[in-house]
Amino acid sequence: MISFSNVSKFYDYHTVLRSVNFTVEKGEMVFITGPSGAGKSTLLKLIYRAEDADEGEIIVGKFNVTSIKSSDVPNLRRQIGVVFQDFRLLKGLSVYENVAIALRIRGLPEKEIKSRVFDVLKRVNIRHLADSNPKALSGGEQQRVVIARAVVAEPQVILADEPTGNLDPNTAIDIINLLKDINITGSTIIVATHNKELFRGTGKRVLRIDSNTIAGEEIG
Amino acid sequence: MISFSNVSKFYDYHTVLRSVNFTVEKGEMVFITGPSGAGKSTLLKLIYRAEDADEGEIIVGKFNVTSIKSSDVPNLRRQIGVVFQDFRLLKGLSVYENVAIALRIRGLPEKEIKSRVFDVLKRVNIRHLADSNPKALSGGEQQRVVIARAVVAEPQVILADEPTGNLDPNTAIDIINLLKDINITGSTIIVATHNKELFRGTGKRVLRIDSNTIAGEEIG
Amino acid sequence: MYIGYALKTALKGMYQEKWINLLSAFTVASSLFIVLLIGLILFNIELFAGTIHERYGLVVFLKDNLSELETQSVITEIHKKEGVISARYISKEDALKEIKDKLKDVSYVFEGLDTNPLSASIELRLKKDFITPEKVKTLSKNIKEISGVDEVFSAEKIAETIDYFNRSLSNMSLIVLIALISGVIFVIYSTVKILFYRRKEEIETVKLLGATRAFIRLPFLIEGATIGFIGGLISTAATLVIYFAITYRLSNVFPILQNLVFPNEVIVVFPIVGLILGVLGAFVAVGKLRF
Amino acid sequence: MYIGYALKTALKGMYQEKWINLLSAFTVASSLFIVLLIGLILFNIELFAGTIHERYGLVVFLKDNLSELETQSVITEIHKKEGVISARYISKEDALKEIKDKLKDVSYVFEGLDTNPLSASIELRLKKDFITPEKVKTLSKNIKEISGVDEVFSAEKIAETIDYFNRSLSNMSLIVLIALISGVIFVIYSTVKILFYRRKEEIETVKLLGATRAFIRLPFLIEGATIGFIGGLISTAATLVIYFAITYRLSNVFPILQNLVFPNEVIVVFPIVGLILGVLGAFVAVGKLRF
Ligand SMILES: Nc1ncnc2c1ncn2[C@@H]1O[C@H](COP(=O)(O)OP(=O)(O)OP(=O)(O)O)[C@@H](O)[C@H]1O
Ligand SMILES: Nc1ncnc2c1ncn2[C@@H]1O[C@H](COP(=O)(O)OP(=O)(O)OP(=O)(O)O)[C@@H](O)[C@H]1O
Ligand SMILES: [Mg+2]
Ligand SMILES: [Mg+2]
Repeated sequence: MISFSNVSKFYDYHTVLRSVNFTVEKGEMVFITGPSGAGKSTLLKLIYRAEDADEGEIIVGKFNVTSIKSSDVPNLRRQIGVVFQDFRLLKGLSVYENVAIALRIRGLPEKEIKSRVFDVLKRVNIRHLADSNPKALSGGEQQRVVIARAVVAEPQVILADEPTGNLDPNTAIDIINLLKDINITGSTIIVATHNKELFRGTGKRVLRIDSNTIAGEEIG
Repeated sequence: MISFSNVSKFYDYHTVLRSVNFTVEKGEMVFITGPSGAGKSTLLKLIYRAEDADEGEIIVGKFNVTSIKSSDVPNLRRQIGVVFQDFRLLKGLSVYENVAIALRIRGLPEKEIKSRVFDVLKRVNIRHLADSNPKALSGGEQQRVVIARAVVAEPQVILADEPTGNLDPNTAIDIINLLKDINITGSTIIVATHNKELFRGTGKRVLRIDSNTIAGEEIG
Repeated sequence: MYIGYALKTALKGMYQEKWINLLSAFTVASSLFIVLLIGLILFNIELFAGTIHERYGLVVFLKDNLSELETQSVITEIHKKEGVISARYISKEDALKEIKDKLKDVSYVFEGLDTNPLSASIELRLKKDFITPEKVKTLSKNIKEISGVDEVFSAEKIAETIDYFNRSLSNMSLIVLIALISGVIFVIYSTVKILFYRRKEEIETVKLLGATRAFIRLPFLIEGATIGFIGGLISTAATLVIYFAITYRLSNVFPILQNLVFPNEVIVVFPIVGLILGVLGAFVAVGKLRF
Repeated sequence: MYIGYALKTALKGMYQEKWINLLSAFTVASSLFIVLLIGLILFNIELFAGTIHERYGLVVFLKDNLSELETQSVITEIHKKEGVISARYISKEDALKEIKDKLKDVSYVFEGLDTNPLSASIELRLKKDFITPEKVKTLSKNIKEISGVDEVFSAEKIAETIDYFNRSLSNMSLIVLIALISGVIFVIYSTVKILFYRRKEEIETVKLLGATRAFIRLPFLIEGATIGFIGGLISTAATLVIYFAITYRLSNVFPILQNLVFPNEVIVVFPIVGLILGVLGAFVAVGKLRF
C-alpha cells in the first residue's frame, strides 16, 4: 500500500531523512517512533505530499507520490486521513463542522454527513461538544476532534502524528483501540509517537527513526 | 505563595471547578493531574487571570487575583511564566524573538536579553534553531521554545501545562530536571500533566482533579 | 454539489469579517464612484462638445439694402459650397431681437437704442469634419467672393479651440481610464487578497484534507462578487445623489448645469460591472493554488 | 524604553503585511483626496463668491445731455447714501468701448454701428452686508428720486441668487463636511481594526505574557500614523496633479479655471492631518484593551 524506496528529504541547512526504505502492506498498522526532531512528522508529510521528497520514490496505493500531477494531489489526499500533530482545527467552525468538512470535500449528501459525524463524535466521547468552538475545548478534547476528522471518511490510509500527546492514559488507550477497530475494517494505519505505552504489547511493527533514517524495526 | 479558597468556575452550560481549596508554598514544586477535560488548564488559567473565578478567592504572592485591578494584571502576569498547552508561539517572530519578548516586556536592556535568551535556548537544546521560524520546527522543538520563554525571565511562579506532550521520554526528563533546577533557585512551580512518568519518584506533591474538584493528593 | 456549502461559507465568512468586508465594499465603492464621476464628466463634456460642433457655423454678413432676389441668390450660392449643412437667413430686425434675447442679463446696454445698427446675416452650419482651421479659412475666403456678401465672420479661434480641446480630451480620457482601471483592479485584487490571506491557514488545512481548487475558490469568488456588487451599488447611488444635488440645487446658480445628463443604463450596468470586477479580482487574488 | 522595539515591530509588521498596508494607505488617500478636492472646490467657489460680492453694484443711468456740473451733483448725492462704497462715472463713449470689449466673441453685432445708442452711467459698489434683496430695492428707489437720474438697474435677481447661493453653500459645506469626516474616521478606524484583528492572537498571547497597554498599543499607533501620513501625502500629490492638469490644460478651453487657487499650506498641513487622524483612528481601533 505504502512504500518508500531510497527517500531523502533535506531542508536548506540540514538533512532530515536520508535513504529511507520501508513498505507498509494494505490493512497493516505500523508505529513510527524516534526522538524529538528525528523526522517522524516529515516522513508522514511526504506520504500526503505536504512536503516533496528530494530523492527516491514513494508509492501510496495507485499513486506515485513523487511524480504525481498537481491536479491529482487532492485525489491522493482524499485517500488519506491525517491526525495532525498541531491539530489544524478550523477556528471559525464548530466541532461538528470541523469534522463534517472531511465529508463535504468528498461531496457526500448532507444527511449522510450528519449521521456519520455524530457517530464518530460519539466514538471519541465528545458528542456533547458538537456545537462548541474548538477554542473552548481542552487540549485532549481538541485532539479527539482531530482524530474524528481523520477517520470520519473511512479513508484507505490513516496517518496519526502523536495522536495522544494531550490525552490521559485511559483516553489514549481508547483512541488506540478505535484505530485498531478501523484497521480491522481494512484501513492502513501509521502512528507516529513517542509514547511506548501505545505500541507495547500490540504485536504491531514499530519502525524507529534515528540518525536521519530508519535505524531499526521491532515488534511492539 | 499560591492559595485557592473555595474557588469555582462555571462555563455557560457546565461546571468545570467547584470549591477548589489548596495551597502551594513559596519555592514548592507541585503536580496537577486528572483526565482530559478535568479542568487542569482552567485551574492554571485562574492563577494568571486568563479566566475569572466565579466564586472564592485566589491569592498569588502579594496579589489577590480575584479582586485585582485591571491595571495590575500585567504586574501579576510578569511574576508568572506559563508553558501554554497550545504553545501560543508568535508566528511572525523567530525562535530568538519568541523567547526574547518575555524580557522585552519586562524592559530589560538588549545586551542582557541576548545573553539570557541564548543561555536558555542552550539549556533546552535548541540553540541552533534560534533564527528559525517556529512553523519550521518539529512539535517537540516548538514545545521547548515555549518552555524557554516561560523560564527565561526567572519568574517567581512557573505554570507548565502538559509541557512534555510532544517530547520523547528522554527529552521530557531533561525538561523536568530543568524545572527542578529552577525550582531550587526559588521559583514556585506547578506542572499540569497526564504523564505519570513525570512525577513518579520525584517526592513532590501531586494533586488529582476529578469530578470538578481536587479529589485527592499523593506524593509522586 | 459544493455550491450550497460555498454560499453558506461565503455568507458566514462575510458576516464574521464584517469590518474587512465593509471597508472593502467602501473602498471599491469610492473608487468606482470616482470612475463614475469622471466618466460622467467626460461624457457630458463630450456631449457638450458635440453640441458646440453642431451649433457652430460661419456667419455671413450681407451688404445693406440687398433686394429679396439678390439675397436669395447669395443663399443659393452658399448652399453649393462643400461642407455647408444649412443656411439660415436673419434679417436686421431678427438680429436685434436675438441679440437682445441673448444678452438679457446686460440688456441695459440697449437702453435708449432707437436705430437698428445691425446688418442682415446668414448663419451657416458646417459638417463636423469640416471644422478644422484650414478648411474653415478656405471656405470663408470663397464665400467672401460671392457678390452681395459684406463680411464673413469665421471665428478661426473657436475652430482651433474645439480642435485642440477634442484632441486633449481623448488623451486625457485615455490616461484617466488607464489609471482608474488599474486602480479598481488593484483595490479589488488586494481586497480579496486580504480575505484570502486571513484564511491562509484554514485554506492550507483544507488543502491538506483533499479539497479541490473549485471547493476552495468558490466561497472567495462569491465574496468578491458580493463586494463588487455592493460597491457598484453604493457608487451608483452616491453618484445619483451628487447628480441630483448638482442639477437641482446648483443649477439655480449655474443654469448650464441643468443640461447635465445621467445615462439611465448606468444604474443597471454599474453594479454588474462591480460584480464582474469582483469575481475577476477574486479569481486573480486566489491565484494558482499550488498543491 | 519600548520605543525602539515598538518601531522595529511596527516597521516589520508593515513590511510583512504590505498588501493590507498598501490598501489601507490607498483607501485613506482616496478619501482624503475626495476631502481635499471638495474642500478645494468649496474654497474656490467661496473665493469666487467673494469677488462677485465685491464686483457687484448698482448701475445708475443718467438722463441724456446732463452738464458736467449736474453729473457731479448726482454723484455727490449718491455718495451720501448708506451702503455705497464707490461710484464710477462712465461716459457714453466709455460705455460703448467697454461693451465692445466685454462682448469680443460676438463683436460682429456691432458691425456697421455708426451711432452710439448708449447712455452715460454711474456704477456703484455696495458694502457686502448691503446686498440683500430688500436693501438693494430700497436703495435703488432712493437713487431714482435724485434729479438727473434716468433709470437704476438694480438686478434684484442677482442679489437674490447670491444670497441663496451663499446660504445653500454653507448648508452643503456642513453636510459634506460631516459626511466626509465620518467617512475618513471610519476608514482609518477600520483599517487599524483590521491590522489589530490580524494580530488578535498575537496580542492575546503578549497580554498573557504580561505586556502593558503601552507596549501593545505603541506599534499600532506608529502604524496608524504612518498609514495616515502616507495617505495624506498621496492625496496631496494627487490633488496637486489634478490642480495643475486643470489650470494648465483645461484653462485653455475654460479660461475661468485659470483663477483656481491651491493654498500652499495644504502641502504641509494635509500629511500632518493624515498622521493625526491615523494616530487617532489607531487609538480608537485598539480600544480599551481589557485584561
Ligand atoms: N519547513 C522546515 N524548514 C526547515 N526545517 C524543518 C522544517 N520542517 C521541519 N524541519 C526540521 O526537520 C527536523 C525534523 O522535523 P519533524 O517535525 O519531522 O520531527 P519529529 O520527528 O516529528 O519531531 P517531534 O517528535 O518533535 O514532533 C526538525 O529538526 C525540524 O526542525
Ligand atoms: N471557554 C470555554 N467555554 C466553554 N467551555 C470551556 C471553555 N474552556 C474550557 N471549557 C471546558 O472546560 C472543561 C475543562 O477544560 P480544561 O482545558 O481545563 O481541561 P484539562 O483538564 O486541561 O484537559 P486536557 O487534559 O484535555 O487539556 C472542558 O470540558 C472544556 O470543554
Ligand atoms: Mg512531529
Ligand atoms: Mg489542558
